[in-house]
Amino acid sequence: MIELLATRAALFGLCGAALIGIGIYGFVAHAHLLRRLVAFNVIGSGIFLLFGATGLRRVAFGADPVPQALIITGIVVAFSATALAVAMITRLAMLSGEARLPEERPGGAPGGER
Amino acid sequence: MMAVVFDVLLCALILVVALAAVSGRALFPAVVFFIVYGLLVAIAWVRLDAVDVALAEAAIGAGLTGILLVGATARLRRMEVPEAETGTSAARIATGIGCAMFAAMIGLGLLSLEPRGTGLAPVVAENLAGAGVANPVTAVLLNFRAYDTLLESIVLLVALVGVWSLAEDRHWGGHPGLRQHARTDGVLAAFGRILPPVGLMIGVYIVWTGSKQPGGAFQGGTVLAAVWLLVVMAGLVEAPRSDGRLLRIGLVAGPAIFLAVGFAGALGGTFLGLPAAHAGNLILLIETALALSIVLTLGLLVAGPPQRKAGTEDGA
Amino acid sequence: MILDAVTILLTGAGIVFFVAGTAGLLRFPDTHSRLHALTKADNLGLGLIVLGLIFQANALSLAVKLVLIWGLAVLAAATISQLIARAALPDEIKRLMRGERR
Amino acid sequence: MGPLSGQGTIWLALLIAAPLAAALLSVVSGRYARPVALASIALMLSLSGILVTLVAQGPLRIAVGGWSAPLGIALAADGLSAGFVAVTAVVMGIVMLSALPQFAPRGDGETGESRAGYAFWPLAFFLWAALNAIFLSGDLFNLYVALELLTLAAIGLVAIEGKAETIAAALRYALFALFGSLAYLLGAVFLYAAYGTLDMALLAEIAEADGATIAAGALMTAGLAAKTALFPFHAWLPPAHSGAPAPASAILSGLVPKASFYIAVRLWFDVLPGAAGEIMPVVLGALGTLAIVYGSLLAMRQERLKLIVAYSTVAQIGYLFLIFPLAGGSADPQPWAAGAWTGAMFHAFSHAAAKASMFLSAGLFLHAVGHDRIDGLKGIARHMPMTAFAFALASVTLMGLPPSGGFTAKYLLLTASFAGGQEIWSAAMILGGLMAALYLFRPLGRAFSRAGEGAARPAPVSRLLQLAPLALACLSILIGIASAGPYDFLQIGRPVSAEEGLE
Amino acid sequence: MSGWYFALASVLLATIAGALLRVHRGPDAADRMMSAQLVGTGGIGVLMLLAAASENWAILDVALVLALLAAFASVAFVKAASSDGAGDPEEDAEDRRRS
Repeated sequence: MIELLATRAALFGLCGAALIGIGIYGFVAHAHLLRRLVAFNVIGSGIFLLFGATGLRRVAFGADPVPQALIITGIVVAFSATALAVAMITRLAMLSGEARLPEERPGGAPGGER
Repeated sequence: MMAVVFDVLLCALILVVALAAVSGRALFPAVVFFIVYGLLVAIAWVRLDAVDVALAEAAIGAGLTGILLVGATARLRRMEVPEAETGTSAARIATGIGCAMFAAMIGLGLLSLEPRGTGLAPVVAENLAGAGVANPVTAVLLNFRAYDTLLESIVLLVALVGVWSLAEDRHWGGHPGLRQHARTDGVLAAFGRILPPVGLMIGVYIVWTGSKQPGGAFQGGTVLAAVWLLVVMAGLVEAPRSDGRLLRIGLVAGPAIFLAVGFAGALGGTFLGLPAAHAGNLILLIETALALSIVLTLGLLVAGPPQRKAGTEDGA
Repeated sequence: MILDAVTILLTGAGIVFFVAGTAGLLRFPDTHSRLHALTKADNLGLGLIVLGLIFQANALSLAVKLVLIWGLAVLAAATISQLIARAALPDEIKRLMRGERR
Repeated sequence: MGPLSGQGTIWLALLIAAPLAAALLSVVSGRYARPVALASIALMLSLSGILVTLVAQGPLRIAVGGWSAPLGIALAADGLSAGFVAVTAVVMGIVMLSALPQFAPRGDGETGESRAGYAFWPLAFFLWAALNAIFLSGDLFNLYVALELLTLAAIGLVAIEGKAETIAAALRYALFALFGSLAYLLGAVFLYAAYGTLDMALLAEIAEADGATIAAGALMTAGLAAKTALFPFHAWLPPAHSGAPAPASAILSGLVPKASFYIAVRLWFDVLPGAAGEIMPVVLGALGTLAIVYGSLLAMRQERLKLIVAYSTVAQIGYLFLIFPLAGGSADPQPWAAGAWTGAMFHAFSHAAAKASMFLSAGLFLHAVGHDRIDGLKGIARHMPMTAFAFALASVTLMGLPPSGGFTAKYLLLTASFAGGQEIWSAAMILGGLMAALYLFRPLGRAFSRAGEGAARPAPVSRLLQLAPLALACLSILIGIASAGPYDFLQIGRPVSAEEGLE
Repeated sequence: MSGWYFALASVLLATIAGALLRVHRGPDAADRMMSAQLVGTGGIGVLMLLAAASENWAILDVALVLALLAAFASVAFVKAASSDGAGDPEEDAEDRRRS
């Protein structure tokens, strides 16, 4: 039983690690800010999953409630950031017609040199 | 044995969906995949014996974030914002290899990690009796690490002020979003009438049950916020003006009461200290107020910046 | 024991409906027949699972909760399928959702 | 816990609760921004003063909620944290006072609010609370939440003008900062997985120098560097800091990057002093050097005053990271480490005051001339002698000339680099000082030159407003003149590693 | 019993994978939306089976929340994609009939 729990923890922990990689890929590969935001959330949940899995590592003591509480806090914080970013992206699109940063648009000005 | 098969399948599915969400060419399918992703991650939390987190993920990840992103996608499409990507496939492959290596390093680090000590599970169990609640996760959130939770409720408010400040000057203080409407006797309006009573009950139940079993102010508050948004989308009530005095008081009520209780503790010698005899009641007070503020803040975060003054259709 | 057998039977039958629904989703030729088959199948499948699990629930509140879940899921599916199917999909949605083909 | 802990509780609690309460009040109504701001600033200045006097008698540490670590979260204050809290109070106080006219509640609606006039105050107070929370926190996850609070408030301030450029700048900042948060969080997760606690004092006792710990520290440092805008993560800073209104820029450039730098210092000097190794300090020092050179070069090429000042921040942040190679890199005791550590803190303090002053000055020039191209500054010193003088004083600090705080900082850092036989870093510092003189002379030279023929007459600027940058500039000089006081104060509760160096 | 539940839950996951294939392929708007809906229903089923398997009935609350919120994202899209961005497809259909 305890071995099973440890296997499960390792499995989901690895899944979390892979999600972090997938998320970073999405973050780097896209210029569209909404896509980057989705990728950011994938990285975040990967880290949370990893955290939750490590909470099971000390199997003799059961699931550790502290990581769970911290993850809930983290989820809410990540949502706040996401909501603010979504509002900024839509506003930027309204003002400039683009959902990308100026330097990442084809022919756009490089950052900070304006 | 079947449990292992299930877990492996679940992890594989999560990874495939995450890949689909970040790597596809178009925005809308990516968003749909991301909503599905939230749902699958909620199931993963159940498998990690973290039902409290599963509730939060289901309500926020599969619920509110879905509404938020889908709405934003549709708005961007309406504005005909270009979506074409520029990167070359060689660059993408290189990025992919780099990310895979990074993920592998994290995974190896995790496997090679030798956990020292007992973790905090036994310490939490030991102190649970004086915490005022029976659910250990709620005990951590509202007592042992209440300070984190206080700051977290503030983070929500900061985000809301940030969102509001993106309004146009002339719309300041007005209603967020467009004036929602639906056919009065239509399916949407009917859905918006049938669901809220049930949703209200479920949300309140989840806030209330948090002291004993998985649940709590954040999870329940998120559910209630989503229900509120549904009623707004069904055109049954208007999203409130952002300069309403009552609304503003509701927004700060939770953090303010939390802060007041914490400071009263400081006067007694312990910042955010909850005397064991009253901890249960104080937590109930804080959770109720927090839930109210969370409902309002989350709902308005999704609704977006003020976009029109009373009654006008003046939008984008 | 008998209760367990009933549960196994009902939940198993429920899954069969889910599988059938998915098969229909993947194989039926046109959108509307897919929609129709699918909504029915998964609502029925979920209903059977709920019914099967009720025999395992040792408290009335759990049974009520199970039925409530089923009711909500059916309501959601019905609403969405009506919004899409009955109100003849506006071109706007079609265009928006097919965006990746541009 | 010391005998002071009971007394300390109220003051530490108030330092976080008071700005939060002010922020909540300003969320409820924008109409009372002025009285709320005046009262809160006075209160915060007194509270910070009380903290300084308390810490002067010894470091404080309290267990929030009465739950001691590892279960609960500890608040801790030593000389370093109290120093940062005090500098924050003075800078925030002066900047917010000077922001009162610009962000006055003067809307025409029934609530008497205007958009920016409303949003500035809660954002500024939330930011102040976040800074204090960071400087007083003793828990790595609590730091994460406080850091997010700081970041979101700062993003809001960057975007407050509501123009396409500023929103793009805010989004670019958000991308870097949120990515940085995630890296920091991942590192903290690894530390919890390994040691079962997030309390910094406990971790310091049990952390070992194994691979996972070092990797965790490196991840956290990378995240913090992105938030501090250390080269090569600097791209977000100039547009964000130059696009915001002057008071917001002053806060963003003077204080916000210092918070993430502060956490990095705490992480290596207090929590993981034995795990720094030899490579990490050198890498951070090299990036710092590159930041100095690159930031200064770009500052020389700018034609707009606010951009010069913003690129100068990129350069000045570089000096901060020289603390790592100068105070570490060897297992042997390094007696010069104390000088390097203290020097970097002097730099952080005097740069905070000087940079805030410069942005306020730039804002006043902009107000007077209508734009901030340096060509338009010709002869401005005649019309606004006070502000021009303030800008010159602040420049003295950035160039590191005596008797400024910048001089004390560079003196300490240079001494450490010579004593430690690491002259290469002193070359970077000296070069940086020269380049600062070059890029600051361009606006200064024009300001103090004769006005050209037919130059438009600048709009009048109130004397009272001109006092603010002057006060901040004087503070940056004063830190140098009276450096003995802060020097001794910083040693209170100083970690051993700041005396013997990182290993 | 728990083995049986896990087996069923695994099959359900497989049907979810099938539905995801339809989300990916489309081609029609209705297909994507309804397939996502099926995924939601399947997820609810999985959670109920997991609750029974572990006899941890608190898991039902997660299923309850998912069932409650199942249609919300779709409603948000239908609304945002309606003719004025805030209406409903039924209204639009009526308008079309009238004109």
